[in-house]
Amino acid sequence: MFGDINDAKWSFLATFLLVVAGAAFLGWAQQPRELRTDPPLVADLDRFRLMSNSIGGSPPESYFAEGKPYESDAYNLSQGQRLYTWFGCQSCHGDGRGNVGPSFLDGWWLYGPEMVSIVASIRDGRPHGMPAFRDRMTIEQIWQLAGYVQTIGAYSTKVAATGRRDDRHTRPAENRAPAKILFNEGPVGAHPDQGPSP
Amino acid sequence: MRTARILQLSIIAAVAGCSGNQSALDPQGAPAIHVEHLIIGITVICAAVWLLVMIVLGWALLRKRPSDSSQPGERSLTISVGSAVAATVIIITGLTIASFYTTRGIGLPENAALTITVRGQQWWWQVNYADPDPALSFQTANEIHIPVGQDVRVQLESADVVHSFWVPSLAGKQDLVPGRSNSLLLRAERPGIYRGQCAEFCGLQHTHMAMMVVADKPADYERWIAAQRQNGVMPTDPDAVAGKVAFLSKPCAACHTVRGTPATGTTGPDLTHIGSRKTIAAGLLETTRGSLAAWIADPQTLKPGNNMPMVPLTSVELRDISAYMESLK
Amino acid sequence: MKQSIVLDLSKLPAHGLGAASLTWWGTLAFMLIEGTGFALSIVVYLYLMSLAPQWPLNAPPPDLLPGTALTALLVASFLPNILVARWAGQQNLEKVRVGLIIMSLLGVAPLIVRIFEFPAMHISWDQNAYGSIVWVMLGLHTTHIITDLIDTVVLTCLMFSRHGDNPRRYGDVSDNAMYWNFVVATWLPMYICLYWVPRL
Amino acid sequence: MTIREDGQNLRDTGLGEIELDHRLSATWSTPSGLWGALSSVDHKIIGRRYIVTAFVFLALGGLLAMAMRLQLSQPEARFIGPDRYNQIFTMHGTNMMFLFAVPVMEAMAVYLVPLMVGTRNIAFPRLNAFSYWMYLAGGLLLWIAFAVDTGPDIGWFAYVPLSGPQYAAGKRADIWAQMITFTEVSALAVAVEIVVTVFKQRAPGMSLDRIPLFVWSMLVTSFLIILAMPAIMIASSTLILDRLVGTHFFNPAEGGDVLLWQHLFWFFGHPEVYIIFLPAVGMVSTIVATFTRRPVFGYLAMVMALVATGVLAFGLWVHHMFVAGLPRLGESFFTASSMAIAIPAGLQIFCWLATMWAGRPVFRTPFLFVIGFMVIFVIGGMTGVMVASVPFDTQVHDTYFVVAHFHYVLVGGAVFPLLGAIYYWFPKITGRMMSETLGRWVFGLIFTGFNLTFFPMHILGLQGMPRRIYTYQPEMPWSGLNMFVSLSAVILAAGFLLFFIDAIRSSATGATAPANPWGASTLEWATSSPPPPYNFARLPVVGSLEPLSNNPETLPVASGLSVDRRELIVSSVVEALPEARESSPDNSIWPLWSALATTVLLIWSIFTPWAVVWGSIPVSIALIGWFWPKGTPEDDA
Repeated sequence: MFGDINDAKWSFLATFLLVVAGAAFLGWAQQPRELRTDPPLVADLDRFRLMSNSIGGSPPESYFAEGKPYESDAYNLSQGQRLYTWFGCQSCHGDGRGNVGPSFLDGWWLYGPEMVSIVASIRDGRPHGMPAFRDRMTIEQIWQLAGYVQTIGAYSTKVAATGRRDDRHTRPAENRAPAKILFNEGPVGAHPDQGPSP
Repeated sequence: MRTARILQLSIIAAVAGCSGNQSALDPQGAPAIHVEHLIIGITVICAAVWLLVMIVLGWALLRKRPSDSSQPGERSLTISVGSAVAATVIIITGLTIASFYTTRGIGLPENAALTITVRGQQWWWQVNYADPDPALSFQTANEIHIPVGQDVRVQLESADVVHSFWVPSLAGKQDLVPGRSNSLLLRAERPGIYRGQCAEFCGLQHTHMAMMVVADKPADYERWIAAQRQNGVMPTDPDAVAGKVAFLSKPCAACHTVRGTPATGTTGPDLTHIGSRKTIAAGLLETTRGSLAAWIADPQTLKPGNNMPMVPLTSVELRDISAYMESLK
Repeated sequence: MKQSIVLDLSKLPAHGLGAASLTWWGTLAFMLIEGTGFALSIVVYLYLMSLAPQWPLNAPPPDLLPGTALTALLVASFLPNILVARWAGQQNLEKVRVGLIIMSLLGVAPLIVRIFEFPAMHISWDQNAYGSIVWVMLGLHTTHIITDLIDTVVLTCLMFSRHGDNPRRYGDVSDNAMYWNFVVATWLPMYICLYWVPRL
Repeated sequence: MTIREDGQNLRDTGLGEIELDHRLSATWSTPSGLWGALSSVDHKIIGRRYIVTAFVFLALGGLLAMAMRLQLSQPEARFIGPDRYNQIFTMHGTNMMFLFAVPVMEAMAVYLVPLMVGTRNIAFPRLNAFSYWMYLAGGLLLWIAFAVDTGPDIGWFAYVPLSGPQYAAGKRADIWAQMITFTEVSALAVAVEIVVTVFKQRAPGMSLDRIPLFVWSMLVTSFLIILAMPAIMIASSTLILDRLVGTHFFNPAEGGDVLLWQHLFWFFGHPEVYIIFLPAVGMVSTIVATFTRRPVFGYLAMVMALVATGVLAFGLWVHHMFVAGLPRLGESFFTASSMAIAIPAGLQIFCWLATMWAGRPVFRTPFLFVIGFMVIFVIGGMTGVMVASVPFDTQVHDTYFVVAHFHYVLVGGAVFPLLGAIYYWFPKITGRMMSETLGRWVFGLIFTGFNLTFFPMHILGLQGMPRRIYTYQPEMPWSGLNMFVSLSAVILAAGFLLFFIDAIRSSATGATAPANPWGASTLEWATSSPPPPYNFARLPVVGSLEPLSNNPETLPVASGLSVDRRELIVSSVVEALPEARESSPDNSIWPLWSALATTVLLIWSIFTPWAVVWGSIPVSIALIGWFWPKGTPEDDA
């Protein structure tokens, strides 16, 4: 196999081994999929700062240090997708297009599209019917769900976004930026009155 | 026939000597017993064939060859190979017929008295005992009780991915396929606890997706049914009373049901009678107050990736909730 | 090892044509691969149909016009295609050039009709399994039209270049013609499957 | 057109040996340097690369196996967590099936088939180069993904819905599915090359009944690939579509079906076993003939058995789905067909036994591996008969019994013959002999280690141990045997390590090999070891099934071929009568560019469907560059 016909074969083998070794090193440095978040980090998730108007704010420092896992990590987003079903979000928000509650896909975020304000909405509830989930979900679940909600309303596709669910089809899947598709398909009409602005 | 029986026994002795309650070689139900006979029969025949081939191989390689270079006749070789192929055909046909008859023997009878619906979930088993009267229907998890000596039809469904229901001591396995409904005949000849385990890879915790099948004497079975139909007991022990309050105010109640309380979540296993079950977390741990506390305190260390979150609890709350769980007999 | 020459091949042609050419056999082998793919897609279609309570699923049967027009176009292209193959066999450069231009146009035409075929299905790929298999079958066949069209266009350019007048090129032209026949032939069962099976 | 205008059309007819070698080398050799290596289309160079790469993947896959054995050596071990373990066993299976077993068999064919049929290069040599680059890219994609913790974690069978859009988060499953596309493209390309090489490039006189058994086996294998692999291409593409653009092929709520995946996968997956096993049948036949000093008994029966196995291979797939809940009557039909395939397999075994009995065995290393193959593969065949029975299968399906079964079949049935084949053909490929002493050690270690590792798994399976579990509880009665298996795996690994040491050492310093060190009778031994770039100075003419045994001193050859361009003989399919002096394409860098462009398209299309549109532009450009004539004698004459 290592005959002497061609000198270039060693360079091939060397390149090959180098790539594999380099990749192995990358893997060594890579964080594995986090199935059990450290309790102190989870506790930190509760300590985001919210502006007084309850719209904007900033997440805890550790959230950035971890690389914004609840917005960019596919596993967390898919957990969020499950939580959306498990905690009955459809009963008010439908498939994301709203029902009793507001839509996530019409480009109108009552409290802004930032993670912290979505987390705050879920955790603490909002006026006009949004209940607080503080006692029904853990804070990490709330962040996972918030990441998912943010994804379905996003106007550009996230690489890590979840695919369609094994369920009835009602709108394009999350990884196809449903908000953008539905918006492009036609005007959603005047935004329905969702009560006085906060 | 007698020699075959002795061979069978010696194989069982060699192989099954250390088998526990989850073994195809320790069958306790009619379907599994039929299959075991087939297993032993085919194994004995195949072992004999293999031995024969090996003897021929050794002889072909090591036989003393005549010193002159005369070639053996092609004709005799053709006859030998031809008869070997004919023997293969006969054996294969025999085994196919034997297999076919065993298949008929383990099929579901037309009308089984009892039907239990098992719904596979990542990574636990939801068990439904349906009754025409909804008030008598109930749900439990990871533990199935069946009356001894009765044909039980297990209806198999899946809530998410493909699982496979396998209690080797009672019957062969059958998949739980999303969008389809399968069924399986389960039957135990004598009382006992038979462990089963998911056999189709179903994700992170495929490993820890076990269930217990408890075969009860008919009277015990009736008692168990009656008990399971009850709502969750009202705790009397002060720890457990506090535990119930904590349980209902914490995220626990959003996913779990305890019948007779406001806790009606359906995402996780029904906990109405968790204290009466042999194990928790799909066969992961034996049910004790200590193991309940360990599980509630840190489910992701014991069963990484499962869907139960780590709920932050004070040590007092943890103690109370596990006391409450244990009291739910 | 010593050699003893027992055969003189110097009189053989320097290039095999038809069944004596390697590319002819290679094309045949690729047609077998893709034909298996087409056949499997039809099998998947029929399998899904056998599971469905009604077929098509939540959609009216597809409009016949675009698909039938496309089928007519493809069948019509059969004749010029045969002629191109014949002219290539005669190594007639002028006729082959004309024929290839015609075949290029006849490759573009079904693509235009195909654009109208997708909406004629009255279902999108993400609505249900019926929509998915229908779109995949149309897409699979469209890629074959496009592939052969590109091949035809490149060959047309070649025949106008200095490399054109060469038995090897004529062989390529007739292989390309054979492949187009394959594209036409595979469409016919797909056409029946897509347009007439839902009307059964 | 036979005579070029500039008059340069020198034939080999009157040339002396040295002059001929000089001229042919100038025409056929691969230029030195990196560029030359990247643009080489020599089937020997590409075949060698293929073999080395496949063995590197074997070693990597072996390391994964050792990692799993470490984790399973004791109950509730915590060396590897569930997430990584799932990736590891998925990688092990995927790697061994798609990156080792199929490619290595095709690689042996890429190297050997042209030599064995007496031609100068494989048909479509540029496609051959392209297929190697695709294979390498697919392998790197999978392994780099694994290294960065994005390795697929869905099993090598990737059952939906676990691998579908809802339950397989991230790009892990897409990487698995797209890696399939890479390896299938390369496998299909090689299959086409082999079919056309065998059909049309056989030496004059090599009629169908004079084709060596290895070549027959590769021909049948190639047809299996051509007919089976489209199924997995459709399966993996529809999976990607489900995941990326939301189609509903596998969504039961919208008319899709979960079992559709299993049907498609196993319609490919079962023939896959024979795609791996049939080449090994050819290897065994070749080695048996050489080391028993007589032709294999029952040539016609062997060929018929190969074809019968190939046909039956497509009628068995449902036996992988016996517990999925299909109708029992249909299942019984598949029991019968699965059992029936034991008949051609048995016929082959009996023919080899007859050959050994009638011949005069010489116990060299390659032959030892064949004996090991007989011992192990027959056990695998017997357990195969067992799992073909529906009731039996309901107890052992997805348990360690099946793990044991298919390792007996695949390692015993394919890897043992392959190792024998490496020892056998190593001198031809490298020009050097491997060590006989080390070879015996390698055989002893691998044979012992293999049986001690895998035999106990039968028992573990019957004792109720399912597959694909990352740990088990101490109260289960499995820990003793598992520890035993893990320790035995060390012996097996030591055997493979010794094999790699022997191969690398021998390639540098082994004894120089003569042209025909084993006294074999097929055509590859008629040329020097290693063969010159043009394989044969004059193409051989074949008069019997064993062209070298009739007259070992002199080779009948044909003359009259041009030496100015790469030229070989195209012959008729049945009789192998010469039909044309065909040119064989020159070196080209375009296959590499095409492979790179295709790689970009395929990987990009995991992320957006538009990649198919935009990515196909560079692919088209590269393909046009590939096929556009460059005015060389090969293109235009």
